[in-house]
Amino acid sequence: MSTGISRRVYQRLIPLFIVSVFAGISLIVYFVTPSAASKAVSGEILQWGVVLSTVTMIYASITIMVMHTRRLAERKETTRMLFNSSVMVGSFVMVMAIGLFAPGGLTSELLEAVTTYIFGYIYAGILTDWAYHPYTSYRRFRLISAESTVMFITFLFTVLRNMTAVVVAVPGIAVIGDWIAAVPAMATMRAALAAAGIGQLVLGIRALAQREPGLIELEMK
Amino acid sequence: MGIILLVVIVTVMFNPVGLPISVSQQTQDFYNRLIKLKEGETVLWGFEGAVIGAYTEKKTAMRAVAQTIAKQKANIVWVSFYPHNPGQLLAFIEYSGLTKPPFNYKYGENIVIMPFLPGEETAMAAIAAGLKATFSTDVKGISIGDIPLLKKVDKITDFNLVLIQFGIFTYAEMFMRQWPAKYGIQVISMCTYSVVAAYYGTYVIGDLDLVRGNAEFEKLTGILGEDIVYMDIRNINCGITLALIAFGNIALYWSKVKKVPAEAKK
Amino acid sequence: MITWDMWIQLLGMFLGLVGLTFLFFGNTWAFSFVEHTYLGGTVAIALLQSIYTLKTSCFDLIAIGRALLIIPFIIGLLSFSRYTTSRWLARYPVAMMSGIGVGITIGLVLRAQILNASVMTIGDVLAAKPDTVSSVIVLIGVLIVLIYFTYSQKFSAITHTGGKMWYIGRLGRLFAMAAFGYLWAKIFIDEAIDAQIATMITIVKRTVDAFAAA
Amino acid sequence: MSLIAEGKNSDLLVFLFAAAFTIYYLWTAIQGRPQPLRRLPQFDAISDGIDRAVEEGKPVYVTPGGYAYLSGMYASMTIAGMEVTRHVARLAVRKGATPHFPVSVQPEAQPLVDGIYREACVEEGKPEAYRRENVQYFGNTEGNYSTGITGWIARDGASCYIVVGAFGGGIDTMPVEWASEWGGVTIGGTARWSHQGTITMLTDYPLHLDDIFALGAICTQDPVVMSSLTAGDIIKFLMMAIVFVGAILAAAGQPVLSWLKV
Repeated sequence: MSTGISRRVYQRLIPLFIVSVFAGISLIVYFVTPSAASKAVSGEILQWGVVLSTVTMIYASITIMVMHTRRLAERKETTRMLFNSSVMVGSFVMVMAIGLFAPGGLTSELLEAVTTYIFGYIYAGILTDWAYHPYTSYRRFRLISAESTVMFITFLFTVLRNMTAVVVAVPGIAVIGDWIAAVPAMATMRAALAAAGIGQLVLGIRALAQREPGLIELEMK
Repeated sequence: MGIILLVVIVTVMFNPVGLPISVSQQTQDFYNRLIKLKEGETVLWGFEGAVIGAYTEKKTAMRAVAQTIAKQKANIVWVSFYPHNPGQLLAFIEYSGLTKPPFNYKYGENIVIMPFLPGEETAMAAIAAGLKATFSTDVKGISIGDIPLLKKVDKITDFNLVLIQFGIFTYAEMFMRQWPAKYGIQVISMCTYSVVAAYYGTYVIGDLDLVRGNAEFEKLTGILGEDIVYMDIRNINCGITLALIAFGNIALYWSKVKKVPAEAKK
Repeated sequence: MITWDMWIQLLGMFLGLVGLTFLFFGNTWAFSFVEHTYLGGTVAIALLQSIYTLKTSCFDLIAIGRALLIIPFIIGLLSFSRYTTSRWLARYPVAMMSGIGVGITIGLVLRAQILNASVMTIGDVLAAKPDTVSSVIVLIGVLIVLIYFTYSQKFSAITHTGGKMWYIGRLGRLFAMAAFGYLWAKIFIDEAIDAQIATMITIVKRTVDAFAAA
Repeated sequence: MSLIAEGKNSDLLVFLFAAAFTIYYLWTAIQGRPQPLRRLPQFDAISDGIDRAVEEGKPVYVTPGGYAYLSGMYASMTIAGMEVTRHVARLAVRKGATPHFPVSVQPEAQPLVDGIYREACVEEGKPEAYRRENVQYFGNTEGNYSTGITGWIARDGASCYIVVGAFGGGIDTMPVEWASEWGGVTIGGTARWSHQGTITMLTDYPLHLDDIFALGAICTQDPVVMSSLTAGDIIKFLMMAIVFVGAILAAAGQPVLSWLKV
């Protein structure tokens, strides 16, 4: 029993307390008049966040490669999966080699060219899948309710507003398009940002009060 | 549908139509703020290129902006938030022509690129609080203390102008909260207007609304790039999609009209 | 003259066009090849750059006297405990990041999202911006959209389906939909239409132009 | 020198107001007087989607969004997404569906997702159901994430795709569209303003803005957490009052704008 309680303390309560402490310190720093001390504390906490994020990124990058390397070593998956993993590991090794051994390392012209032309172009090609957006617009914009009709009207005028040739031909389109941006969209945007901000605020206060279950897994080991 | 749109793109990109372009107020504001820069002033350029291909598609507009800054003889410090960004910015310095005549900018004296920093909003907050407390070197490994340009700027308030640039829709609120809202500064942006509209006039005082804004800016400055060709294709492809949506709805109502008499006969 | 990087550009064009084929041919072996080439290579870049960032933003600073930075570094390393039976140790870096993440936003949410929205709405009414009628419509819009986004039975039952004043919630929803149509249009243009154009110009036109010029 | 920074008095007042009501409703719920929330159809759709996954033998995907960071503005959306993730993981393990957990581009939340999945397996009495490869990180660019998930869907299929949290345009739209194309039910939401149109168009069950915090709270099935949303409603009424009364007072010549900037 006592072991269970102590586990609960160091596996759950202390992490939740840490959340509360760091959130609380950051909040106090926000409200108090800036001083050398508050600036130092704030700067240090932010740098801690940067370091934590960096280490976690290294962890995740290693994890993904460990998974694929293990898959290759075990050879239990299908040929296609092994092919995928071997391409991935091969590409990883090649880029690591360029970054580590090419003259200039991370700032080498070779790595810049590979980033821009190989990875940039591949992703640009894959992004063409966004061609689905026009298809989705075609498929889903059926004027069968007040909501879809209103949504379509603002969609239509905004698209027309962003077609420069149309605006030059019919200047009134710009007036309507800009009005949609400045009135219904602006009103909703303000309310929306506030509503979402309030949601964040309540969640943050729950975190401060250590009543936020989404922050941590609950398993006790 | 995808094939139709691709065919239009390929056809028009090699044969631009040259459809007309009008300059919006946000683009004019952006330009007006840039030409207020004075010699020796420094711009902090927050570059977020989460999409690895975003740089390649935006580099002609970035060149127009960088050259406009350079015409004012102002300096630029870049900060970025994704691992591939520093390499892209190094390539951009070469592409932009800043180091060549008539600008003859020198790295370290007029332009500097900082290493990427993970953590998004935390990273933005850290950068704004002070470059020297956040980085020990620039992207080339030169110690911060040995970089002449960084001797006169550190905190975000030391910069004469802050320019934020981000992918498409992400990061607006992060930038707004950590830079203008926190430090009471105003920024200009290169992003879709819809995400900065709520802050326009208070935190944001000029915006290039992506391709349209970029094309307008290129037209305004005369530093022509590809965005004007983009606008040609956008005009045509948007028209095709709107026509297809109209067709879809007409077909839907037609099928309903046909169905009603048939059911009435039953 | 054809330079070495132009050959890389040509290879990139070929791989980029293979990436595009997913739209028409699905998950082929060729697509898998470019997909995993991209994934592996970008993970390597991330790893290399993260290690460099760790040097410039942690180790170098520790070396010049900011010794406390060793703490987040060590706590960050606890993420690796996911590989061990003491997996719970990974909660410490998560907790610390969450605390910092939540903390640095709460205060600024109040100013940038809640108070700023109120100030600008009132300010627009005062300044009749963009015009008197529109500024009042914005004011009403802000109020009814906020009403639409209420959730407790206590306060939302009356303005949502089945409530006595359901039409207020409905009007809020319609207002929101008008804005969402505007937003979708921006996404549709900026992501779908422009991204496709960018792809073809970046991959194909620039490569063709480069070789033509050479 | 004042203790409170210049220009932050009104921020502090709103914060104290919010904190007082949130803590009050947390306290009353702990005392056994919870505040129920209105029904969200998206909550029921999650269960239906998992049933469908069991019937079809295809996986259910759940992600707190491509930008599910723990640092910064998306932290709260990520946390709300984690509550949904836990709920989905438990239901999926309980009903025998295969859950897939794509990890966001900034992998800060990966240990948390992995832990929640493992916890769900243990809680449901099926620790052997845990499979490490069901939690996948694809790399730290939008391309890695969206391409990785799209490929995953192409290989394994999708009965249901749930993305609640820090949804991104370049990153989450492609997987959602492909899941839909593969016949999956899609449930999606984010508090990010810019993507409200996107989720309206792309998902079968969209969640707008604050909806995700409400769904997160409902997914906890914890009356204490759910009750705190009543405080959120009260803060919204406060804001409405500020805007409405403020506009009238300002029109009457009172310096309302200066008060709000104090």
